[in-house]
Order: sequence, then structure tokens, then C-alpha cells
Amino acid sequence: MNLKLLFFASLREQFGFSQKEIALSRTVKSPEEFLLIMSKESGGEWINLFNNKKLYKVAINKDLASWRNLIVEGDELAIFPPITGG
Amino acid sequence: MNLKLLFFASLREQFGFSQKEIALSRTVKSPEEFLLIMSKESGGEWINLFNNKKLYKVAINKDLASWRNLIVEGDELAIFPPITGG
Amino acid sequence: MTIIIQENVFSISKIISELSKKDNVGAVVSFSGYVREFSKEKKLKFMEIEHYPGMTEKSLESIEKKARNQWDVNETIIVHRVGKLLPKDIIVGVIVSSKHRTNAFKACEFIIDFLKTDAPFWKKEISDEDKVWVSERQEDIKKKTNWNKLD
Amino acid sequence: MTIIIQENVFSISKIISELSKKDNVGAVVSFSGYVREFSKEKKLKFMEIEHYPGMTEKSLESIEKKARNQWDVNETIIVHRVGKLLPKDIIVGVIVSSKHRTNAFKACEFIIDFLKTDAPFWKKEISDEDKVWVSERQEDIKKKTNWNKLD
Repeated sequence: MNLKLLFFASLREQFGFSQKEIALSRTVKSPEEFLLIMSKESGGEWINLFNNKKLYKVAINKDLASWRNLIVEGDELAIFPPITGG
Repeated sequence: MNLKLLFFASLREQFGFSQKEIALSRTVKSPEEFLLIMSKESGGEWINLFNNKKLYKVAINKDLASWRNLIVEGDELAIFPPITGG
Repeated sequence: MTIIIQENVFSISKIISELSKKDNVGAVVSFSGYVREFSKEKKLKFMEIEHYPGMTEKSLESIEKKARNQWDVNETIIVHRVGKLLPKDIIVGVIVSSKHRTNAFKACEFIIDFLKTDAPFWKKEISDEDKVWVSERQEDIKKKTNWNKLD
Repeated sequence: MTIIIQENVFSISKIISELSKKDNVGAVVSFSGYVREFSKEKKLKFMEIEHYPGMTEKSLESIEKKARNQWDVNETIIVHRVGKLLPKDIIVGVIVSSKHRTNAFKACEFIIDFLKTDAPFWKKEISDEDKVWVSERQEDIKKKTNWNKLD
């Protein structure tokens, strides 16, 4: 399954990239499941993020979403800390 | 009893003056009583104003007041239609 | 607090930019009111605004004080024009600065709402058909009453 | 509706004056937000604002539409800066014109309140002591919730 992943602000700094094309070995149904797979396969920061996901927000295809919203092939997934504009 | 009287907007036009020093032959205790005396002594527009006073506002010494507020010698009395600024 | 009553046109922009340069300003909210070209389907030629000198300043000072007692604001500027005004001319400006935005919003709206009912200005609208003194808007009275409920 | 995201400084004044010249405008309400010099007792050197291109515009359009559905407004302009900003710099402007003032006040406050929680911008504050990503204000979340109660 292919996804486009974006990180912003503190997560971008922590992970050292702002966007990446991800090719997963299997299909995931939600951002939560995506994090679970990544933390199993890549470990490190991903485990941290999975455990602390309540501190972060997720957007699917540029709409705010919840960790359990459905994602499908080709979706753009963005993960970021709470918004602080204005 | 001496009072300074001011009219604004439509009342100023109706009465043909914007301010006047008034020397009353007797003492009045409120704007309402002032209008009553004026309508008895001068008639004309004053009777109209007395009868329609609910349509107008009164200020005593530049503070919004009610028709029954106390007035004393030398007070500045202003009578005008509802405010429409801004 | 600055209160200005004048015949001349004024620049809301300059006021906002001056307020924003002072220390500790996070938000500036401005209200500006303009002469509309149409009033009840009649095309306005011009408007005349009359006021009660002295009482105007006194009432605006008291309105400003009430706002300041309720919300933590930095500065407030109230400018109101009098005399002859043309369609699209600016009539009034209320500009409030504060550290956090909600205080500026509330104080600005409170000031203009009370100005509308308590500050002695009167508008006369001159069209080709007639010259009429503007009558009070029930909506304005209702808004003032709503603020009083919050007190 | 106009939405502008840019690095350059902008003039709130010019926007207000342009909106006021359009037909049938009785009121313009503007909110402008500025970089404060102090954040939690630390003197700010500068601020960096990052955003999510594409989502920013999408979320602001949706916020603007919600405001327009609730209040009768003429025009809305939202400008937000990104990149490096200095103390006292303008960050954001929300300008709304309407026939009657209450609609402009409500729509303007609604838009900035939802921008604060839903439009993907992030601020980093750089002082002599440290560089920190700003954390969300509980007050902002509460304000958004209050609007939702009114729906």
C-alpha cells in the first residue's frame, strides 16, 4: 500500500523529513494502524509517536481526521502537533 | 428659576432654536414639569412636545436622564429625538 | 482612551498601525462605519450629522470606562465625524488593542453598540425626494439590552 | 472570499479601505494579530511560522463558508504570513464587510477563532535562551467549543 506522509513542526524536526512516499508491505485501514505498523517495522521514533498519538493531530487528504478514520491507497496522510497559528 | 435649554435634530428645527436661557416664573422639579409649565405658558409646539414626550429623550447636565429626574436652578436641560449616531 | 469628534475625514489605517507598534499588543480589532448609498430604496445625496458637544465626549468616556472594567484592553480610540458626509464616507471608527484577541473584540463591539444608543449624534439623510432624520433601529436597542443582561 | 498566505508584510489599511469602497457596505470589522515581544517572560528574538500548503487554504475556505452561512456578510479577506517574523510584525489579518455591523463582528471573530484551531500553521519562538514550538492555548479550544454550542 502506497501513502504520502507529511510531518510538520516538531515532528518534522524529530523525524528529519517533511514528506515521504511510503510503500507499506501490507494494507492498513487507519492512521492508527499505519503508526502501529511503522513502529513495529521501523521502531525508534515511531514507537514514541504511536504511544503519544493523542498529543498529535492527523489529516487525511488535507482534512482534519481522527486516528481511526479510514485511509485508502494513495492517500495523503499528515501528522502534526496541535495548530498554533493566528 | 433659570435653566439652560437645548434642542437637537428635529426638535431644533421645529422650535427654530438650538439653545436658550429660560427664566421660569416658578420652580419646577423635573423635565416633565418643565414641559408642563411651558405648554401652559407658551402653548403651540410645547403642548405637542409635552404630549409626545415619550418619543423624545432628555439629558440633565449632559447625562441621559428620565422625565421625572430632579432638576435644580441653573441646570442644563437637553431634549432630543432618539440617538442615531455611529 | 482617545475620543475625537471632527468634521474631517480620518484614516482608520493610521490608527491601527500606530496602536500595533506599542508594547505588548497581540491583537487590534477595528470597527469602521460608512455612509451607505441607499436608505430604504432611496438614493442618498448626502448626510448631515449633528451632535451635542460636551455630552458626546462625556457619554463616550463613560462607555469606554464600562468596557475597560469588563475586558483587559490596552488602548481604545473612538473617532466620529459630524457635519456633511457623502455616500461611502467613513462616519465612525472604534479601534481597540489588547494582549489577547477576545478582549479587543468584546470591548470594540460593546463600545460601538452603546455609542449607537447613548452618544448624542443625530443623522439626517438628504435624497432627491426628501430630507429625513434617521429613526432609531430596534436592532440597536435590542443589542444594548443583550449586553446589559450579561452584566 | 480572498485567502492569502504569504511571507511578505501586508497592509490591513489598504484592505479595509478597498472593502469600504464597494457598494452597500455599512460596516467593516478587522482583526489583526501581531508578534508579541515577550512570551512567558522570555524576550523574543524572532518567530518562525510553518504551514501545510494546500490544507491551509482548504481549511480557511471551509471556515469562511461556515461563517457566511451564519451571518450575512459582503466580503471576507484572510491574510496570514509564514516564514520569519520579528516582534511587533503583523501575523494575520481578518477583514469582513457587511451591511450591518453585527454580522461583520460575528463573522470576523468566528473566522479567527477557527483559524486558531483548524488552520494548519505552527509557530516557533526563538529567544536567546531557546527555540520552542508554541503549544496550544486552552482558551482557544474553549472559544471554538463555545461557537459549536451556538450552532
